Amino acid sequence: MGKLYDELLKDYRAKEGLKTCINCGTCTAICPAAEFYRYDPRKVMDIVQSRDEDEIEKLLKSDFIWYCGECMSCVTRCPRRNGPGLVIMALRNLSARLGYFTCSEKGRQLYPLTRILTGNILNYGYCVYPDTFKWEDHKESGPVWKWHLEHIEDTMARVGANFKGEGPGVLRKIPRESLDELKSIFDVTGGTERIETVEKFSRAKAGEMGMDMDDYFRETFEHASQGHLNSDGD
Amino acid sequence: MDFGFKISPSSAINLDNVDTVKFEQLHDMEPDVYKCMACGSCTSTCPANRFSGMSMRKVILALQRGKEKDVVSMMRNCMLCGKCTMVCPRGINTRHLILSICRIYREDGK
Amino acid sequence: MKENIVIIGGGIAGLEAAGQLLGLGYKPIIIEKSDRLGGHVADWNCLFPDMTPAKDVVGRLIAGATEANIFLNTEISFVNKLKDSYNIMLSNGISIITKIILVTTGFSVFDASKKEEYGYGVYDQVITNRDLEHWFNTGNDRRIDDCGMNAVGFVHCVGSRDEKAKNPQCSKVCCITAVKQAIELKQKFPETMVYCFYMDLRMFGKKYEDFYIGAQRDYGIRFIRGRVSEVSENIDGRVIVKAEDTLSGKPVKVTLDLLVLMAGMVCNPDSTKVANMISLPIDSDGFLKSRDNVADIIDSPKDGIFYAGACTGPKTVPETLAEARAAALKIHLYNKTMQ
Amino acid sequence: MIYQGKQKIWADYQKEIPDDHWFYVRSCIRQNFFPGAEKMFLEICRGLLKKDFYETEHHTTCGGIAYHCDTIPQETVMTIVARQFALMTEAGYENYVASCITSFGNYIEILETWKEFPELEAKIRELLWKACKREFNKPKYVAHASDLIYKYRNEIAARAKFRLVNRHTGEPLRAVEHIGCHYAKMFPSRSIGGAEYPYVLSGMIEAWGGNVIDYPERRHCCGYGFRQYHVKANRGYSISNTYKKFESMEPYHPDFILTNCPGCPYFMDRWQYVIAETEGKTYGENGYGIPVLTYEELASLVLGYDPWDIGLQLHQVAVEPLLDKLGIEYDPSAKYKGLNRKDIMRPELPGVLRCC
Repeated sequence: MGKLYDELLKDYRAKEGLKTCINCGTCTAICPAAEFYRYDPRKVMDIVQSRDEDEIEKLLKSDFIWYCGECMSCVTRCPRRNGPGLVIMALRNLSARLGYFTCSEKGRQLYPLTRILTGNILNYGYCVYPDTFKWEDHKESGPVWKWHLEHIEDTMARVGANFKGEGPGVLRKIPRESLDELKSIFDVTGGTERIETVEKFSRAKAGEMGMDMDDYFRETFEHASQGHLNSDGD
Repeated sequence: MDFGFKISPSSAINLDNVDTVKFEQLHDMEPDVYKCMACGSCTSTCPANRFSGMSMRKVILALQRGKEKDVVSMMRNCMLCGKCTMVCPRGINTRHLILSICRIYREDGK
Repeated sequence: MKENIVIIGGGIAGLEAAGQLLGLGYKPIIIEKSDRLGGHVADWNCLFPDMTPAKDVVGRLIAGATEANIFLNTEISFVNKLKDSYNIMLSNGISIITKIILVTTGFSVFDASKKEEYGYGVYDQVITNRDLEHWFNTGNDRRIDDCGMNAVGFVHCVGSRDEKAKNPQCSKVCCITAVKQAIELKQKFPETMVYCFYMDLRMFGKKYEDFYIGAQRDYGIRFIRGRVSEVSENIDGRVIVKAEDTLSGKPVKVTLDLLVLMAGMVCNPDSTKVANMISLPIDSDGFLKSRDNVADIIDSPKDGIFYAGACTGPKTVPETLAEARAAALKIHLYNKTMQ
Repeated sequence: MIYQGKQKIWADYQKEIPDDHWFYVRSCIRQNFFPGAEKMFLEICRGLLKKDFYETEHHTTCGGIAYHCDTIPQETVMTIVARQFALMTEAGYENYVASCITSFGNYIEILETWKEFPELEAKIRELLWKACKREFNKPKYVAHASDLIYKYRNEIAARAKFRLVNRHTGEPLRAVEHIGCHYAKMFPSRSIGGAEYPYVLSGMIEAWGGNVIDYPERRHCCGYGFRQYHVKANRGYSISNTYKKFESMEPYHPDFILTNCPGCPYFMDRWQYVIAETEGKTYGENGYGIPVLTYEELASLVLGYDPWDIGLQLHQVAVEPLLDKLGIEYDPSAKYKGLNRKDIMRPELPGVLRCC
């Protein structure tokens, strides 16, 4: 592997997103993550454009790059046509590839995310799916969602959905052959490899932390330490 | 009901709510405090900066933003060596300024 | 009978050059599109760094140029290139044959409404540097409360240093203009809190840094290093400004009674029009291209055609006047070599 | 506020939207949380306006959420999207309409990236062939479904049974519009109205008789943040951002919120519930919340469809106060019934947020 900076610049999102930064702060000013986390996208851009390998490595191993919500509000405003949000995506991609993501608490969340989302895509053809969107994990979805899930055949039928049905329509069953196509897309485009990489490094990290994978899943999915939010420790 | 997370206060500095009474008091004693242009000469020469994060530039900024707690904790590390005064391009007597800051912001006995 | 010399544009560059040429014994012709002389400077109130009234400067320049042939309300309809001269057809039907043209078409103020996120033309309490000068001149602007205001902000680099606004250039004079206007506002409303949002403060000119120090020390104007990202309006019609306080690395917001946008200089479309008529090149910054940007800024690449002032890029008043004088001399020497 | 100033900006961002013949792709989130909205989109476009909208059961997620949660590489999401384009090509369509804003942003971003880096497009074509033996043409036109309801807004107004007017006071209803971030923030020129003052939803509200509120945090993200919601440990980010918006709009007393993104209505609806239960604070009148609607739901109400046929019972915030203002009659006892009034119980009532 070449230098981290060069690796990063192979990513099209870094090519698009990183021109020259003048540290003006328009990105941070309206960043929803900077509003609550100890986070400053301007600094991310500045570190990357410094080409300081040590600093970039630190960044890739830190919580810092995982605070962004990818709303891309920064892209609208940058006077130099940068996309800090795109650079973040490239950094995360590299951190995932190299296994650096397990070095930080927010980075380790890549494990539950990968399991939930790629699982939904490959099993159902949807990113979000009622069978895996449990009320217990999502109490904020409210009593109405609890009720909806408990009576989903009826509630879906009531509004004219085609829940798990053949043919087109709302929440239809995606045909087997289409799911197979998704799987082969994952296989040839590096999607499957990415899942395996995340799994491998997460397994190693779980071992290091003395957890089995279920505990590791719960821990990374639910636990938030002090110090991420700006208000922590004040 | 506990959902496992809660609303967090914004980290944005809201200038509408900054209490500048003490800063104005300081300004009366040290008119030059307004002259800082945040060049960082003081910080780069500060022997305490290396190990404690003391930064005169940041102190003056924090005063203007009403972040007194940050100021007090940074000031604890100052050794009053006066190097910052020697390098300030705007001729601010930072050593004198530091003593005045201590007087105003530490009156409550901290 | 001396050569015709055509000066395109009756702003301060055109007036000063005309005055000098008159002194050298020529009878220059000034073609001015609008109904008055003095250009943008005539709209201004006071000039940095000594707060000289703009009308005094413009008045002197006009007085010095009265002997010139001046066509107001006149545009150039078209230009024909003859063998070694130009035939200029004016909108008033007059045609002039000349071997010497001085382009002093100046600049345009960036249309601040193009920076949509700043809300000029959408939010009532957002004005421009030009609007504020107008108020200094006339005292007439319903957006400015004469009884005083709590807080006022200035935004530097509006439409300058901005690739999205298609103007990556620094407009040079806005930093000092913002400081000047902030001080003037503070003189009128000492109780008002005044903020300047800047990326860099480019205090390059004579006594500019003194101005900046004065603004800080004597007027307590607060300088916040961060480009304004977004402006919105709250329920009582005041504006909320968001930036990053980059020196502390945190988002910052403030509610203001008035926000002044420092709209920068962009190439005057009339310059481009003239350039097209006489096949003059445009430089990569969008302004007219000089023969050489170091040694021959007032020479166009074409013989007999000269520039002075902001048609080749943002300039201060003294720089413009110096170029106008240099152009007059250059024209004089050029005319001698022709004979 | 100078309305003409906004009109001037809107004039700069008008896109020519084809009138008919669309290849329709659905949204993962919306099918779960607002299943009635997508049904009503096709009902209005096909049934009422007699337009041609084609849907195939073979289309899948675009992968956008997984992509923005950083769980799949860029090549993967691009190839999934290329497959969707192949389905469109095979069905003989050129106009592509997405129900989801994340998808819409994803499609536009991918097409723009391919334009900039043609070698990447070539690579994706190869990968798609390798994986699925499919080929594709790029769509001639990509729209978001809200663009179409915007386009048809006057036709809908002409058939409307209700106007967005408070029947008790005769005043226009006050509406907050919330645009999904990926609709215009990345590529303002591909939107209606631009990134700063998007007109796509405002145009509907105006055409149907309501007043649009512009409040300070209007442009702020709803707080979804992808991984910031899907991981439980991060949800403080999500609710804090939504809370900020509600605090900002509160003084304007909006009658309802209109959204065009899949996530936003879910978050703005559900976080009101959580804010009520944890902070004791509600934003509507008399302990209710502010109803949050999708553009299809609002169009359906205006057109006179039954609120329970279009799925408004699946919102946590009660919509009844809005229905009352609009003068829409509804059967409270039918709200939580299944087909043919089958009894399927009803959701529990929250402790603080008033619901029906």
